[in-house]
Amino acid sequence: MTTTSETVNGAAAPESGPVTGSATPAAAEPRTLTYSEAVREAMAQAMAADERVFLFGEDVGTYGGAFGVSGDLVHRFGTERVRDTPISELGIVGAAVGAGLAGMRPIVEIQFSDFTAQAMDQIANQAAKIHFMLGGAATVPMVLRAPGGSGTGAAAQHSQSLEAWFAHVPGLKVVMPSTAADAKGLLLSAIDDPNPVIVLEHKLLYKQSGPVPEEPVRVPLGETAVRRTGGDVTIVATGVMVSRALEAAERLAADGVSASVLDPRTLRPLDDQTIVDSVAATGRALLVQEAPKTGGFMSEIAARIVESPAFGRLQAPVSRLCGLDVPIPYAPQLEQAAVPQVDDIVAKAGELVRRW
Amino acid sequence: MTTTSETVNGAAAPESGPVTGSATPAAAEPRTLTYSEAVREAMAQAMAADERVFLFGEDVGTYGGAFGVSGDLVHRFGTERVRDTPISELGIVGAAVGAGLAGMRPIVEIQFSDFTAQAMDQIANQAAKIHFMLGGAATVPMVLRAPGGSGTGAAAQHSQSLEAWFAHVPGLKVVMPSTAADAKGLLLSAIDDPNPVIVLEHKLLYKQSGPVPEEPVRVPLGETAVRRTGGDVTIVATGVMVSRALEAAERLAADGVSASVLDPRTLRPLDDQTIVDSVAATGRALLVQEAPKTGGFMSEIAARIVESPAFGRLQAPVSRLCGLDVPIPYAPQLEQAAVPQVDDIVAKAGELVRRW
Amino acid sequence: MTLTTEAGRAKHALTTMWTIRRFEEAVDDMFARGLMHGTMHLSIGQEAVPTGACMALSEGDYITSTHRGHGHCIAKGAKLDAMMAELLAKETGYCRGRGGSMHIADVATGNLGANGIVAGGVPIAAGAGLAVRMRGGSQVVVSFFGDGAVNEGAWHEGVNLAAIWDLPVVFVCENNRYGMSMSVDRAFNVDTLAERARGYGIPGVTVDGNDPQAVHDVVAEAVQRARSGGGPSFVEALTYRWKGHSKSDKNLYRTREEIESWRERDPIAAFEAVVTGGGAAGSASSEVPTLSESDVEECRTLARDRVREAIRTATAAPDADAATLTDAVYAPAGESIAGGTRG
Amino acid sequence: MTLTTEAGRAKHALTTMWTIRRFEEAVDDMFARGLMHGTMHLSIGQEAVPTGACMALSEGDYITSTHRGHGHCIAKGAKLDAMMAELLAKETGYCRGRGGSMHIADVATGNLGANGIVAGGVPIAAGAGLAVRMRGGSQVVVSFFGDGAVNEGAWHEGVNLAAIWDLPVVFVCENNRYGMSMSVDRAFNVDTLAERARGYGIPGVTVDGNDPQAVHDVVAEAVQRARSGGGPSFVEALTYRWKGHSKSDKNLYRTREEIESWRERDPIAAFEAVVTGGGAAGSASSEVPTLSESDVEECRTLARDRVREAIRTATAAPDADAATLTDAVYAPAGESIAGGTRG
Ligand SMILES: Cc1ncc(C[n+]2csc(CCOP(=O)(O)OP(=O)(O)O)c2C)c(N)n1
Ligand SMILES: Cc1ncc(C[n+]2csc(CCOP(=O)(O)OP(=O)(O)O)c2C)c(N)n1
Ligand SMILES: [Mg+2]
Ligand SMILES: [Mg+2]
Repeated sequence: MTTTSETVNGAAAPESGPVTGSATPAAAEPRTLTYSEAVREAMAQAMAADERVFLFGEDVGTYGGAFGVSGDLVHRFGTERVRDTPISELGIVGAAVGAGLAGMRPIVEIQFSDFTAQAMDQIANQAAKIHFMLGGAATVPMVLRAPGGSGTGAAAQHSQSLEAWFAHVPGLKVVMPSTAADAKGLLLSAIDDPNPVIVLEHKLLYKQSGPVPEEPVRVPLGETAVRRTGGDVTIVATGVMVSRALEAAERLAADGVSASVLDPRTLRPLDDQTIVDSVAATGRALLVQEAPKTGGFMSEIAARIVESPAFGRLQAPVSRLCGLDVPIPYAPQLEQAAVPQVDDIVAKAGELVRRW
Repeated sequence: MTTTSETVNGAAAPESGPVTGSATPAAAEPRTLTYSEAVREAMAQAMAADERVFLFGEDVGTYGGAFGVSGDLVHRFGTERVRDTPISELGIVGAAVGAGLAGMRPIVEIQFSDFTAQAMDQIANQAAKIHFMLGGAATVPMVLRAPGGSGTGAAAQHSQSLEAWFAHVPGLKVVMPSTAADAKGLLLSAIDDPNPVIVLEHKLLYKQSGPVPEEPVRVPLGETAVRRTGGDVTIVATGVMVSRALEAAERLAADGVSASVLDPRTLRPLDDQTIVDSVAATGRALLVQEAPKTGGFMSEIAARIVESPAFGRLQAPVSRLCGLDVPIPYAPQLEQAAVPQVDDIVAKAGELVRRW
Repeated sequence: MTLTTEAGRAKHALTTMWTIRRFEEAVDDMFARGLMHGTMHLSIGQEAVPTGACMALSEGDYITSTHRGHGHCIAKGAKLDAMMAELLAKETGYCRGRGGSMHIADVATGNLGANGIVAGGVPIAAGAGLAVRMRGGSQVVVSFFGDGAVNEGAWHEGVNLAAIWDLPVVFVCENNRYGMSMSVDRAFNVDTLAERARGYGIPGVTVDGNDPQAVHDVVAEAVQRARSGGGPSFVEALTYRWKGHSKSDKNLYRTREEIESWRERDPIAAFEAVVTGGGAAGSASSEVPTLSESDVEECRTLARDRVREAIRTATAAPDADAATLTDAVYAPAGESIAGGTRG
Repeated sequence: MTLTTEAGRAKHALTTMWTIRRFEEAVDDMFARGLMHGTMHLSIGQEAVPTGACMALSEGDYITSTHRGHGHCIAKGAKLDAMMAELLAKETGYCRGRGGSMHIADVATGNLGANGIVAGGVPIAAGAGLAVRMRGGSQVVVSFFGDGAVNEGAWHEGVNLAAIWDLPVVFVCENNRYGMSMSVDRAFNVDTLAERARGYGIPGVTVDGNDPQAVHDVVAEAVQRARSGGGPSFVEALTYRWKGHSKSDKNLYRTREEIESWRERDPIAAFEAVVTGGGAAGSASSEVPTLSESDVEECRTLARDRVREAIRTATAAPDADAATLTDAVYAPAGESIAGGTRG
């Protein structure tokens, strides 16, 4: 097993202005990779370091993965360790549970996160609960990677953001990387973890680039990243909404509104302290998610904020900006209207600051 | 189809003190039934009135249902309309979708709500989305009944409270009856509804009795019931927590703390107005659920309260009292400790009122 | 009923196959030109299966379809302009632009819908069959799915329900030899998928899926059995998709030669050869050709014109309306829209 | 290997069956007296299946078990006191009182766990088999499940994975003729469940599940095949549960006569008859009895004493500790606890 000592804490933040993700400290001209390449590199390094690690899923072999994430891994590690499966989500997640129980470190790719619905029994009733049900006598180390999110015209059954389902299940850990560096670093931590970890990637992020350390640098699970600091409002965002929030924050800055942007990265366990501290400082919270509003994970963050000491410091109601309560539609203009865009974040954050 | 005109609005409430559920107005000596009998009566009346209505599920026939809910229905309606199925949750929910699409009004029983995990694809990706995905060209009228909750020593895979999963899915309606009258009245409305409705019954309530009108009286979906009115704190509770909250309120009253107890009954669509109004009046909200805290439905209610005008009237942080973030354990004393008990509600509500 | 020796039938079959081919080619082209978005799964090369199968059905019969569903939809009698409008995300599309390619349904012709979920339609088909049975109706349900779907739990459970309840469902597997990239040889440990049928106690037969007559014959027999209370059947139709699985497919998992060899078995060309009498293909073609060259030309022209007309109409239609985005998440109270009339 | 003609083996088999019987009777009794809570699914009448099957396994081999799992656990070599302690919700139980009857596991003997989810263990068994294969290990996994499980999607997908990857898994179906109340006649459209195996390209055989020798023989052959790289097999063992499905069962779905007829085929009595030479039961019993009456008595006594001792030890143990309730939701960072040693 590779060491876990090389960790990077993305939560540390300078006084004000943008924070450059969670890259290696002071590396001159850091190398950039796409998010998708970063995921692949994490898997390659983990497989090279530990023969127990392997990847399996539908079309992860020669095809290279539905979104090209596994790419050429099959040529580097062979068809046993980069294994194509039949279309049997419940079966393959169950097989990951069994392989993990029997001492391997499986990574299972589900082609679209929507198809975790097929596998919910093995995810929530088996993987999540076995360690506890057995009183700690066994562990289920496994990673389930799946892309979520809308924006590709794939419509209602291929565009969901289902993090709230998993975040509600004790026994699971839930990760949503929003940068290439985190895609690599969080995945490495997930692979190290002795518990089942759901890693929700985002389709629209796969092609985005960012600095990524070449070494297998872990980003610890459970640390909220402060992507930007500002004094007027705290914007908490996940997944593809992080970059939209950062873009909105730039525009808000031009309007004289100074926003912090926080990215929880791990929803379970949630580092709520960093969020609460920021909201206590700004007095305003705008919570942005792609998933439909009702019952989404931002309601949990809202509830934690108002249960915390930050409650007494609130200058405005805690406010959510979320996907509409609709299935994701096919038509591009409807799909756009169904989830928050940069303009919406600018408008809502501005309103929060100006009105209260 | 039977008429929907005979509705009862359980949300109306007298000035103060306990409200006697949603029974028929002023019926002398109302008849009582157990919750389980009330569910059965609703199904029997719906089947008698509309030949499109039928019940199917594992062991609902001769066995009478794992919890005895269907009882003798098979003798009254025959094995075609009270149909035993193999152990195939995904298949039978899918068959309900298909039967609904083709003009029937299926009621499908899932033996334990935990096994909806097996059927999540047909629930969330098919039933919930078909009407929308087809631009309104077809409907999926179906009811899925399933018992949830802990307290029977059945451990982690047979004791979950999964309402938050369903409440997060646009296209589903979600109902959690807490009284015998509502068990009947809400189920009748669910059967009338042209949309898929998830009815989450509670194992511990099945044997509890209450007044139930003999006629097929509908309780409309989407109306929060005010079970008790009081001025100091608003307790919102669901499922088996409603009766615990009412018991707690009685004890609090003896201590001089006057509590309102609200029961949303339908989580989706949620009547948040009644909740917000009550919280605006009391200034304090205690949200009680059996499900694990993180990502539970009470976080949604917390978020709605703080987004509403009630925010400005809050005298205390909105507070949740929930199941611990653990799978439900087998040992009775651990199982008890895992979910809120009357004592816990009394303590937490008292603290909210006294400390703030 | 023969498709090859009766002129009206032959024309219908040929026109349907050409319509599917031309429709898919148009979609492929518009997609490549950026006029369509999302993803599309084309049926080019597989036209004989929906054509042969749907010609075995009567009005009122149902189908459930798949992500690769344009062919089923056309063969069941859908309006091309409403299909094309859907793909172009128009308000006049079958789903008002909400569903797109993977969710087209045409409830009026009994098409209960394409499905973005592999095997998602299989238990739904069983349920539709159950509805028919409970009403004492005489309709039949054909459930289309691919080879990949056969390994899904949903398939297993749906087929078993139909089997134990003797439901009027015909399960039609379009075995095009691949899921997305995984071949049937690697995904199954049996030689024919029809061998799966035995385990459910239902008849299973493998047929040349590039021959509409052959498909029609076995489906017709299965439909007849289903309609008369004999329960479900499984039909495996061997065919091939010429195009990649979807837009992102680089065809790394199969050889150019394999694709070529199947293109040489073009179901449309083969059928034309048979019905014009030029076919050595072995079918019971009589001395007198069923169709003349000009008949064939007429079918081709009709297909091409229909597709052109659909594109014209659809293109001119208004875009899906974002103002009504939240409509139709829930159906309003009152009578539901039944997928079919009561038996 | 014969269980019936070799004294050591015969004693082991008989003692195991009696231990299961006595254990279950004790549980039934304690449950009725309110000393146990929750729900219990007893294996009385089915003792020959786990006994025969587990005697075909070696150390290091794995099993996955079911809600009706006490027999599997005992036959695989678990400690009775830790089992009993678990049922009594004690801190010394296999799951520290967190799991109860439906989740007992004994990782040390390769029992990866009972499962409250019907068919839940089937894909898990495939995964354990995959782990063995990838490590180049020689272990075998036996996956136990009931007849009802065979209609779950999880079963279908798990068996197919094992089949296409030639995994060392033996699927053992305890066909006791009923799910909870639905009979195999109504839930299946085939005469034997073994017919399902063919569809996955694996051997399937039906065997008398009340004869430990018969079970042992077919499982041993399947284990041998699996161990030598020959892939998975399916074994259907015909047996019967004497008791209701669980505490709430009123036995409305079967007749008293049916239950009686199966009690007359008591697997333990039949085995005793064979090994003591009194059995006309047809087994190849030699002239010289394998066991004497006193040998048999010894087995019975041993079983009874072991169970009594387990009850004593377990009863005296401390209750599960609510103070540590939130422990073990997550394993701490660091090495995971492997379910088995590396191959
Ligand atoms: C449940 C589910 N798993 C995976 C996918 C992704 N996917 C879409 S089509 C496809 C291949 C389907 O193969 P097959 O059933 O043979 O149909 P074909 O595309 O060959 O017509 C896959 C894996 C999906 N849509 N649904
Ligand atoms: C997925 C799932 N569905 C339903 C149940 C409820 N249930 C528990 S045991 C059982 C019957 C199982 O029958 P079978 O597999 O034949 O095992 P047996 O009880 O006969 O040993 C049922 C329906 C369950 N535990 N899990
Ligand atoms: Mg295919
Ligand atoms: Mg059974």
